[in-house]
Amino acid sequence: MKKKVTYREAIRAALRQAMRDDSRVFLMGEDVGRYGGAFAVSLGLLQELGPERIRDAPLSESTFLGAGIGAALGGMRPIVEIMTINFSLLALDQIVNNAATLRHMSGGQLSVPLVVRMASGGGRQMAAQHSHSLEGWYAHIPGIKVLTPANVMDAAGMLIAALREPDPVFIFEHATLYPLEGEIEEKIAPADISKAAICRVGKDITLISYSASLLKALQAADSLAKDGIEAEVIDLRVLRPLDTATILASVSKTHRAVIVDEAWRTGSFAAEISAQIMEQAFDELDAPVSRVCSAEVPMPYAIHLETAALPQPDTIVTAVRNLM
Amino acid sequence: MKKKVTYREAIRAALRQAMRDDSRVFLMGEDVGRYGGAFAVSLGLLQELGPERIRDAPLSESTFLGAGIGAALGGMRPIVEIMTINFSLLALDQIVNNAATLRHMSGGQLSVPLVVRMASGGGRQMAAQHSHSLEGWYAHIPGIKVLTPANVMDAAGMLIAALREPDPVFIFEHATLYPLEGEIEEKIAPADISKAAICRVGKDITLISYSASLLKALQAADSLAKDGIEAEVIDLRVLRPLDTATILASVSKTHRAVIVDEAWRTGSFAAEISAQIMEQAFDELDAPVSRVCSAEVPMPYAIHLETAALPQPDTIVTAVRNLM
Amino acid sequence: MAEVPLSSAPKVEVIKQDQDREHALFLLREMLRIRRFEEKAAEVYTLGKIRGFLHLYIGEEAVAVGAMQALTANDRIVATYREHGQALARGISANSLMAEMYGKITGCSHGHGGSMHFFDISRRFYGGYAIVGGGLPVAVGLALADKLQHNEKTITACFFGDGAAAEGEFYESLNLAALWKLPVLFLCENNLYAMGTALDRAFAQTNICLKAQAQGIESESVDGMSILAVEAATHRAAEAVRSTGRPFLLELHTYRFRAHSMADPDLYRTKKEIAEWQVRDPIKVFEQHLRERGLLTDADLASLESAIAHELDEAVQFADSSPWEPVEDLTRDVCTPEAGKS
Amino acid sequence: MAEVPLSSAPKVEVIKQDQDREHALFLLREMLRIRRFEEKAAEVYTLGKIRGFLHLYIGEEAVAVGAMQALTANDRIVATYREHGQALARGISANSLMAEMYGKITGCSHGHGGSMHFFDISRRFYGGYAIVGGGLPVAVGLALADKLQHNEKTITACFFGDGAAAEGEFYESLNLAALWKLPVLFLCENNLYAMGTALDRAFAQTNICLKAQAQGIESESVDGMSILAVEAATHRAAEAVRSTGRPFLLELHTYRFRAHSMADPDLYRTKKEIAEWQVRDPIKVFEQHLRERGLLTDADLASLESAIAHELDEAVQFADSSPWEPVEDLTRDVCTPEAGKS
Ligand SMILES: Cc1ncc(C[n+]2csc(CCOP(=O)(O)OP(=O)(O)O)c2C)c(N)n1
Ligand SMILES: Cc1ncc(C[n+]2csc(CCOP(=O)(O)OP(=O)(O)O)c2C)c(N)n1
Ligand SMILES: [Mg+2]
Ligand SMILES: [Mg+2]
Repeated sequence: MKKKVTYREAIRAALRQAMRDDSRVFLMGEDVGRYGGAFAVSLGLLQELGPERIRDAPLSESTFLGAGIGAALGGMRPIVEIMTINFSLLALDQIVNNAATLRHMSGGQLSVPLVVRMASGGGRQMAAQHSHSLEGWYAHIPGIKVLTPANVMDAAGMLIAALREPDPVFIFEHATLYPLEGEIEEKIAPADISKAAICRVGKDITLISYSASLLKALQAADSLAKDGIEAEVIDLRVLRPLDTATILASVSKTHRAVIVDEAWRTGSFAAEISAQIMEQAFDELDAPVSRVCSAEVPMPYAIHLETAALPQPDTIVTAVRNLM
Repeated sequence: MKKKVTYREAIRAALRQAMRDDSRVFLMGEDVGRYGGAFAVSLGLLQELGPERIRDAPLSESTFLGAGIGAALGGMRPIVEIMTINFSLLALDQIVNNAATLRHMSGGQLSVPLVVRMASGGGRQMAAQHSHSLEGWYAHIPGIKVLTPANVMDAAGMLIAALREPDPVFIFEHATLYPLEGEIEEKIAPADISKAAICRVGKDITLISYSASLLKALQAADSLAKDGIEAEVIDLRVLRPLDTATILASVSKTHRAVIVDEAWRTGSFAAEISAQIMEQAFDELDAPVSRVCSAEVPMPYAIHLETAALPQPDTIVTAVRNLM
Repeated sequence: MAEVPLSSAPKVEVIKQDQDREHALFLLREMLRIRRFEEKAAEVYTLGKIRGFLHLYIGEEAVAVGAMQALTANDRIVATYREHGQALARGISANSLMAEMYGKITGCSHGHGGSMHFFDISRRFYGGYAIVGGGLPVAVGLALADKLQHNEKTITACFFGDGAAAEGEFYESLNLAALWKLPVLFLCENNLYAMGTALDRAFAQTNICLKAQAQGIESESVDGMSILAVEAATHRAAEAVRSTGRPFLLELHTYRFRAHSMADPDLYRTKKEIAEWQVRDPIKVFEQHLRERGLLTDADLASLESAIAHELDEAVQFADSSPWEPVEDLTRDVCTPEAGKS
Repeated sequence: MAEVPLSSAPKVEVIKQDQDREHALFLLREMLRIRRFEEKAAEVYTLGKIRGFLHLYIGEEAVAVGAMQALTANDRIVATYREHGQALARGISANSLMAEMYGKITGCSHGHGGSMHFFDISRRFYGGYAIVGGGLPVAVGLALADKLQHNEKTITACFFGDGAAAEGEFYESLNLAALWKLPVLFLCENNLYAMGTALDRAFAQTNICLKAQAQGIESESVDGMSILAVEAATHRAAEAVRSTGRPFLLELHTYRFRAHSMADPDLYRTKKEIAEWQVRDPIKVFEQHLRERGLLTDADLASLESAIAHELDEAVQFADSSPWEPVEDLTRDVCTPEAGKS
C-alpha cells in the first residue's frame, strides 16, 4: 500500500524501518534526538527508539563521523547525520583517510559499512557558509558510494539500500527537497543504487542532472517541449559509481547533451560527465556537450544574487538552444 | 647572476628573500623551525631569521591555517606551511569557508593575502594516507589561486609572486620534485602566475599536465618523437585561474590532446580541462580528448602497485597512440 | 541542568556617583536597542523581507553590551552568526544592519552576508562566522598580527558559544593563543544550549574554565545576566590581556529567551526553565536596579524607547528603500581587483 | 624541557615469587624482539628493501609490551604509524610484519600499508593510523560498538603520541568517550617530541592528565621506561575501564632513542639529552633488575638473543622470498566484493 509523504517523512520512515528491522542500526549526529534533526528528519524518533539508537552528538563532526567508522568496524550499522555538507569539511580527513581507505589499506581485511547522510545545496538564502554543493568532491573518492536522491521514493529506498552495502555510502539530501511530496510503500524496498534513471524520454537532447537541479532540468524540458524540442532527462541518482552506460545510450540517441550541476562550474562533477561523453561517445556528438553550473562565487545571501548564482530553468533552456 | 640549486633550495631562497624584503612576511607550520621542515625546505631559516619569523606550530592544522587568515587580515603576509596536502583536509573548512570566502562575504571589505604551501603527490611509497593529489579540489574553490610549480624557477618565482597577491594563494610542491635541479637568479623575480607554459613545441598532439606529471609527459614526448610523433607539451602552472587560451591555441593547432593528471581519474581536474576543450574547441578536435590519471585506489605501499597506480611515461605514450 | 544556580542574585556592582547615571542609562539604552532591533527583525522576517537564518540574541544583551565597554576603537572583534547584539553595541548602524538582512547593497556586507555575516572593518568588526568554532582561529591570527606589529595595546575579542567549546578548534585555538602569548580575549557565551543540545548533554565535564586552564589560559566565570557584572569582569579581563599580552577566557553565563533560530520549534526546553531565566532578564533587572536607586524614571524609559523606535523605523525604511546590488556584479568581489595589488 | 625528572629512578615493582621469573623473562624477550626487529628493519631499509616512512620505536618498548599484558584476546587495539612494537607484542608474526614492509602480499596488510599501516583483524589489531590523531575517533567508535552490543568485558586500547594531544580530535574524542561512557583505554605515549617539536614548544600547558580531567576522564601518569610500572598501571587502568565501562587515560612517559623516522637528521635534541635517557633504557634497566635478583643469567640472555636472531633471519628470508601481489589486482580491495553483501 502506498502512502503520500514528504521527502523528509520518507527518510524518517526509512530510518524507522531500518532500525526496527536491524538492531545493529542506529543514528548519531548533532541534534538528531531532542531537537529532532536540523531539518526535522528524525523528529519523534528519539521518543520511539530511545537515546541508545538516536544519539545526540556534541559539536565535533570529525570525531563522531570517525566514531561511526569505528562502530561500523565493530559490528554495528551506524547512520551518521552531518547536519549539512558545509560542516562535513570538518570531517573530510576521517572520510578520505579512514572511511574510504581502510578496506584497501588493510589488504581487504576490513569493511566499513557506514552510512552518512547530510543536507546539501543552496537556494534558501543561507549565504556563503551554508550553501555548498560539494557532492562532486565526494564522487572523486575511491572506496565510497555517493547517492543523491531527487525524489521521495529514492529518499527512502536509497537509505534502505545503503544500509545493505558493505562499504561507506554517502547520501546527499538537498535542503530544498525536504518538503517535496511523493509516495512510498508501507514497507520500503531497497532502491536500485546501480543505475541512473531516465525521467523523461526525448530525442533531441539529453539533459543530465541530479538532486534538486534535476527538477529544474525537468522544468526546462517542459518549456522546451512547448517549442518542439524533446529533451531526454536523466537523473544520475548515483554519482559514484557512475552509471555511464545510461548516459552514453541516451547521448548516442540524442547526439547532444547539457549537464546541470549546482556545483561551482570549474572542477564540477559536470566536467567529469562531459569528459566521459567525450571519451566514449565522441563520434555520436553533433554539438559540444555543455554545462549549466553555479557561478563561481561564495553563495551570496541576497535573493536576486543567489538566484542568479544557481542554475535555473531559463539558463538551462538557453544552454540547450545554444546547442540546437 | 644565475645559480644552480634544487627545487627545495629554490623555495628556501625565495622564503629568505621574501622575509628580508618585507617585514610583514613570516612562515608558520609544523616543524618549519628547529626541524627545518619535513622536507628540509626551511632548514637553517630559524637560525637566520629567528623564532618570530619562523614559527613552529603545534599539530593543529585547522587552527594555524585559520590563524594565518587572521594574521593576513591583521596586516601581515603570512606563509603557512601544511606539511602535506593529506593533512590539509583537516584545514579545509578554514580554507573554503574563511580564506576563500571572507572577501566576498564581507562585501569586498576584506582581503586575505595569505600564502599556503604544501607538499603533495605520490611516488615515494608513502601509502594511502600520505600520497594524495588533491590539487583539483583546490582548483574548484572560487576566491583562491592555485599554483603548481614544476620546475626550479617556478618554485622560487611563484612564491615571490604569490606574496604580492591580495588574495589567498595555494602552492603545491610535489614531494618528488624537491631534489630536482635547475637555476635561479641571485635576486628572484616574481613569476608570471597568469599563464600556462609551452614546454615543448609540437604539431601532432597536445600533452597537458602540471607538477611532477609534467616531467613524465615530457619523457613521453621524447619517446614519441623517436617514432615521429611531435607532441606539444603544456605545463599548466596555474590551475586556478586556468589559462584556457594557451590550451585552446595549442589544441587548435594539434587537433588532439591528452591530459596527464596524478589525481584519481573520476572527478579529476583533467576532466575540467577536457570539458573546456569540448566546450570551446569542439570543432578543432580530430579525436576525443583523453586522460591519463591515477588508478582509483588509495595509494598502495608496494612499489609495483604504486607504479601501476600512477601515470607513467609509457601509459601516456599508449594513450597518445590510441588517438593517432 | 543549569550550571549557574538560578537563585543567585545578579552580582551587580553599585552605581555610586552621579556622573555614573549617564553611563548607566547608556548601558540600558544599548541593551534596549538590541532587544527592540531583534523584535523588529523577527517581525520583518515573518513578512518574508528577511530570509535565511535569523538567530536572536534576546536575553543575552548584557553580554554584548557589557563586554563591548571594555574594548577600545583599536581592538578587534570576531563574532558568530548570533551577532546582532555585538554589531549594534560596537556602533554599526541599525540602518546598515537592517539593510544587510534585507540583502541590500547598503548593508554592512553589501547584502552578501545576511544576518549571520555582519562585517564592518571601519569598526574593526571582522564578522559574523557561521561555522561553529570557525572564528576562533581567525581571532588568534588577528592577535598574532598585532603582536608581530607591536600594536601593544590592541586586543582581539572573540565571542563564541558553549557549543563551540566542543569543537576541536576551540582547544587548538586556546593552546595556540596561550603558547604564543597572544592578546586574545575569549568570550564564551554560555547560554546552556547548542541548538537543542543542553550543555550537560554535550560535555562530560561542563566546566569551561577548567578546559581553559588545561590549555594554559586564565579564566573567570561571570553572571552574564548582569550588565554591571559583565562590564566589570570584562574590564578586568581585557586589562589582563592588555597588560600581559596573554589570552584570557571569560565565561558568561546567560540564556537565550527565544528559540535557536526562527526555524526552531524549541521543543527541548521546558516553559518553566525559560520562565525562571526570564526573571533574570538583564534589561528588567537593570531597570529595577536603577529605579531602586532613583536613577531611572518612567519618563527616562519612555524617552529611550521612543528614540529607539524612531531609529528602528528609520532602519526599516532605509532597508526597504535601499537599492539591490546590480546582478552583473555577482562575482565582482570574489577576488580583489588587480589594482589592489600591494 | 623534560617533564619527568631524569634523576628519578624507575619505579619498578619488585618481583617476589619464583613463578614470576617466567613472566619476567617473557617481558624481557618481548622487548628484545621489538628492539632487534627494528634494528633489522633499519638495516634492511638502508638496502632499499623497505621504503617509504619507517618510524622506529626503540627506547619505548616497555610501553607496548607492558600495556599489552593487560589486554585480552577480545580487546581491540588502535595504534599509530609507529606501531611495530604494538604489533609484535600483540602477537602478529615477525614474518608478516617484515613482509608487509617489503610490500609483499604475505604481509599483514597484503603489502598495501607498509610500516605505517599494520592490520591484523584476527588479533583485533585495527591499524596503523598515519594521520596524527586520526585513530582516536575510530577507537571511540569501536568501543561504542562494544557498548551497544553489550560486549561488557571488551575494551579498546588506543595508542597515540603527545603530539596527537594537540589536535582537536584528541579533545573531541576524549569528550565523546567520557560523555557516552565508552570503554576506551587511551594510552598516550609521551616521548616528549612530536617530530622535532618538544612538548613544551607545542603546549602552553604540558600536563596531559589535566587535559583528560578537563574532558571528564580519569587519568594517571606512569614511568614508561619501566616495564613493570607500565604493566601494573595498565592492569589497573584496564580494570577500571572494564569495571566502570568508562574511559581512562594513561600517560606513559617515555623517549625514543632514534630519530623520528629514517629521514630525520635529529638536529633538534642534544646528544646529552639522548644519553641521559639511554641510561634509562627499558631493556637494560629491566635486565639489571632481574640480574640483581638472580633471575637472569648471561646464558638466559644469550639464548633469548639467539632465538630472536633466528626468528628475524627467518622473517627477512620470508619477506625476501614472498611473492608480490599481481598487478592486475591493483584495485581489487577498494570496494568489498558484491558477494560480501550482508
Ligand atoms: C561546524 C558546525 N556544526 C554545526 C552547525 C549548526 N549549528 C549552528 S549554531 C549551532 C549551535 C551552536 O551553539 P553555541 O556555540 O552554544 O552557540 P549559540 O547558538 O548557543 O549562541 C549549531 C549546531 C554549524 N553552524 N557549524
Ligand atoms: C595531521 C598530521 N599532521 C602532521 C603529520 C606529520 N607527522 C607525522 S608524525 C608527527 C609527530 C607526531 O608526534 P607524536 O604524536 O608525539 O608521536 P611520536 O611520533 O612521537 O610517536 C607529525 C607531525 C601527520 N602525520 N598528520
Ligand atoms: Mg549556546
Ligand atoms: Mg611524541
